[in-house]
Amino acid sequence: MAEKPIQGEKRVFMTGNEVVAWAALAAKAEIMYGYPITPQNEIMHYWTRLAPKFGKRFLQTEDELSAGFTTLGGVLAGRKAFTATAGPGNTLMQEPMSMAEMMRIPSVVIIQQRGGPSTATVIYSQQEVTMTTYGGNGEGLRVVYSTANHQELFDYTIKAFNTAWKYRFPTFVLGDGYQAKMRESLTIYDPEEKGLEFVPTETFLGKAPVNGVKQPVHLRNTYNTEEELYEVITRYMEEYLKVAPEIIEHREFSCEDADIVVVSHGVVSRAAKVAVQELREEGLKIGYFRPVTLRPFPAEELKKVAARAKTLLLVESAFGQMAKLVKDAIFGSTVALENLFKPGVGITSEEIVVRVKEIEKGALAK
Amino acid sequence: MTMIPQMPKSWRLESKPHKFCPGCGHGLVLKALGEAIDELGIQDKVVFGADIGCSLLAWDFFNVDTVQTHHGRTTPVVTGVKRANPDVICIAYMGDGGGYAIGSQHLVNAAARNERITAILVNNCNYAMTGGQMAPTTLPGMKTETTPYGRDVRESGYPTQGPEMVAAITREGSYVARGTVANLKQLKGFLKKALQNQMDGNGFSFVEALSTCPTNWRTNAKDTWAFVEKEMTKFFNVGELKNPAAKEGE
Amino acid sequence: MFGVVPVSERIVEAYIGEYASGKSEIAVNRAVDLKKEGRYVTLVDLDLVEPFYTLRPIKRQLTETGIYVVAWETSETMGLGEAGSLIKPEMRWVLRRPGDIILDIGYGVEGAKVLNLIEGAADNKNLQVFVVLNIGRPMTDNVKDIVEYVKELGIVHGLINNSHLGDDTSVDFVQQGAKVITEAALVLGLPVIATYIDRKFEFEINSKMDIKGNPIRLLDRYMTNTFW
Amino acid sequence: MGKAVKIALAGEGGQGVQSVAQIIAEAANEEGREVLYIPNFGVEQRGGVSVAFLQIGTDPIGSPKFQKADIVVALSDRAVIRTRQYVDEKTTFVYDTSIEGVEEELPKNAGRILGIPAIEISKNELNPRVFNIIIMGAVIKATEVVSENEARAAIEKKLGYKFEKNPELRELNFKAISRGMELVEKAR
Repeated sequence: MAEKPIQGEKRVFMTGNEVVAWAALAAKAEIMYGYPITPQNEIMHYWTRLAPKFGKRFLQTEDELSAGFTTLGGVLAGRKAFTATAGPGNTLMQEPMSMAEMMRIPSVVIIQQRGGPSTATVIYSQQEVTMTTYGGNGEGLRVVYSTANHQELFDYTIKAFNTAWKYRFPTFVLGDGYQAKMRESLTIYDPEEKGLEFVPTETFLGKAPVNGVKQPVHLRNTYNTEEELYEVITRYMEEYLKVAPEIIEHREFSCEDADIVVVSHGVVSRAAKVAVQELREEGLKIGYFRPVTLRPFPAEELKKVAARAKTLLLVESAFGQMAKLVKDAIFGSTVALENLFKPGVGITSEEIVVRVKEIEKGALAK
Repeated sequence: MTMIPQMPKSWRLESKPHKFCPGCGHGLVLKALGEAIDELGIQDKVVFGADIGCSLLAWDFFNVDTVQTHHGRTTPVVTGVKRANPDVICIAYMGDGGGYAIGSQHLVNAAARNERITAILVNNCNYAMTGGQMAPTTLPGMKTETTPYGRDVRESGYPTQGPEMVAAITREGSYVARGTVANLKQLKGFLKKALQNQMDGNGFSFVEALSTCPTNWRTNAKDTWAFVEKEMTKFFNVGELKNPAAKEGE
Repeated sequence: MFGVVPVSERIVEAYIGEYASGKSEIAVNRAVDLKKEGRYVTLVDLDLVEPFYTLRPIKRQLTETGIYVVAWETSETMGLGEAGSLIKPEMRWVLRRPGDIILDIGYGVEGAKVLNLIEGAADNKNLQVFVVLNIGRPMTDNVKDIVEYVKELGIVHGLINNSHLGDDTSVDFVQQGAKVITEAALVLGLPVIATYIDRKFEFEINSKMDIKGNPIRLLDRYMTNTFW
Repeated sequence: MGKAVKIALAGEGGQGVQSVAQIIAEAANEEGREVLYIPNFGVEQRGGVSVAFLQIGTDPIGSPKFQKADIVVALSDRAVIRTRQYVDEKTTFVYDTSIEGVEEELPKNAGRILGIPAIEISKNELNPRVFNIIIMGAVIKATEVVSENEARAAIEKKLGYKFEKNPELRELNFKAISRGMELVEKAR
């Protein structure tokens, strides 16, 4: 049996799904539970090919409810367990992840967004933002990383395991069909060789007796009065808000003097980045802002940007799902909001450039 | 006047007397299960999952590791535990609604995959905790809150034959039986064999227990037992359907 | 100890009725009224149909008035899910308690069979079963439907007019209820035990009897402090 | 270098456009270029036209999707029709001259249209099996994203195990690259 999945650093050229499988191995994930759903299937395909070589396991379940709940079982048994899904599977995944939120079970879910419900497209969208951030029963006490490229897919999948186990909130890596299926280069590595320490897992159920004495645990998830639930959720929320600043990540550039700031996330931010760079070369005062964590959202960071800018241009492959998070974050700001919403289709830098120039023109006309 | 009943060692004393309704069969099933756990000496290795419904009242019943799950999802949760740690003994404890309706896909597939877990399903012919609605196991003609004129089999079919279904879809290594709270000694035997089957690593084990629900049946003690022994057994045959150990012995 | 009320005179009443007929409110009022008369009163929460929306939240308040309340305590139900179990052993044996017993019962489709769950109910000579009716509820808003409904319930000893429209109730509406329910009572051969009316109408109605000559009892609202 | 070169390769199933795209992508990656390759924007359309989208540059690639390509290669009549949407006045549109009756369908707005007899040459001069390698040669000449030597190295890497058994195959493949490059050279 091979000892380490990755020795040192290696530049590779592969699909995003393959990247996730390698990242999970690198993060020392021990077991994956999953159900076939396009476009995440190859995560399972690569995991099932690679995992046995390193003594790791896989279970193909009957649906995503089961994939989610078996993942929780695996975590409760003390293993680094994870699952991956998309679209209609993400819908079903909300039930187990609601349990994870309420019982503070550290679980990792990779989502590769597709368009619409089960019957729409299997290709691509950013339409699972609302569901992934706030889709469960409850307050959305979870972490959602929205990745933009394969390097991030690798880095954040590894990071997700640490985030989940450190803070004990379910953690999602939100990719999409493009990221799942496209190939691009990245460097894979052994995180420990880079000095990254893994947060140890904890065994909640089936712990061996200590000195011959077994202390049974009784994990409860039901509350009988409004007050009791209120107390628990209030406490969780306080903890969540307390650690949120440690978790929140975003990227920005050229915002200091920008009139218009393009706000986008995930794969769309690649186009936004190119567009902003081009427009800057043309001498336009344009900035770039990208939330990496959609939950918790970099609200303070965006507020600062919104306070200086005249307009935020919200760009996403959905009809305003990120926009809702933005509006919630900058509530009270008087910055103008413009949008480029293209639900279910990719967005190119050229389209963003055209939209920015339209807005510029409109501003001049006034 | 007060008699201290013999309690299984694996029972958790702090949670006794238990909170089931007077005359409820759950307490009996759990007594049989507790004794089975004691006799097999596996208390320290058991992971017990309790489904939503009256089954949930068992959550602090035993001195064993226990987890409350969502409705119908106990089978996948303990499957996940067992797959991650094959050394523990996993029990999924559920009602007829959890096993045969909302969680039926999990029961069917855990059985088909021959998961090395033990599922125990308490059949009391109704959804008791929600106030007595029709369950998959409600008898024809039986009145419930959602069949106020009696279950019409043309509308909603016949009672689910759970163990028969599980027996039909499992192959070698599975243990399947239907016991009844009216014969606790036999029920304990079934439960013990079901757990032993898991310990031996043979495969899926499943025991349905015919149980009582006087609260929702609106029956006094005499009628309660008559219902179990006369009415329920018309549709549900008590006995072992599959036993790998018996085959080996032949 | 409780010899002030001879057993032969003790009051044992079960209040039953459709969803939201107000049976729990009536049962609580009856218990409080009897308590005010200096009697020893036990109030039993036995709603099996909507088990969670019951007396539990006002148990303490009622206990403070001196009524003995048999209902689950929230602290006893930790981790039990939706409703906890429905019946506790104390409920089953409640008729063995001394003094007056007021039972708040959700009947469900099996009607009076719920009394099977209470030891001694079948042959208790004191037990009176009263149906609480509100003509403001669509399933009991006319004579024909009321007669049909009450007939299905099994043993019943009397009807209670609790016709109201929540905050929109008027004295006229209560009187209209008295007419309809009294007519139904005649068909059924049952007495109308009382007409309940919100205490705020005490001076408006200014009578000890309703329009059909049934006794009027003034109602205080306790259940607004519960879930519904 | 600035903007990445955007390439769309389209053909019928079996014409090997995806493997051509993959070899080019890997060759560029080996050189340390930034490469993004995505087949059909996510999903294989069984029975439909197979399209490979490729972007090669020195800076990180932007959106995986693009609206207009720098070079489009269409190898069947359906592929011509399917890929016209990626053409503008800056696009070089390459098609195979053996596709019958396609002239009417060619994108009039293309910057340049190059007809190359790749199918014919593969049949008559080389071997039908190296048709896609001729196309590869054509693509690398038209885009100049990869040198001939790098292309050879990439083919060696991909098919080396076959070449060891049959060294003639190596020559055939390398010749196919050269011929593909020549075709574009001539067509200019």
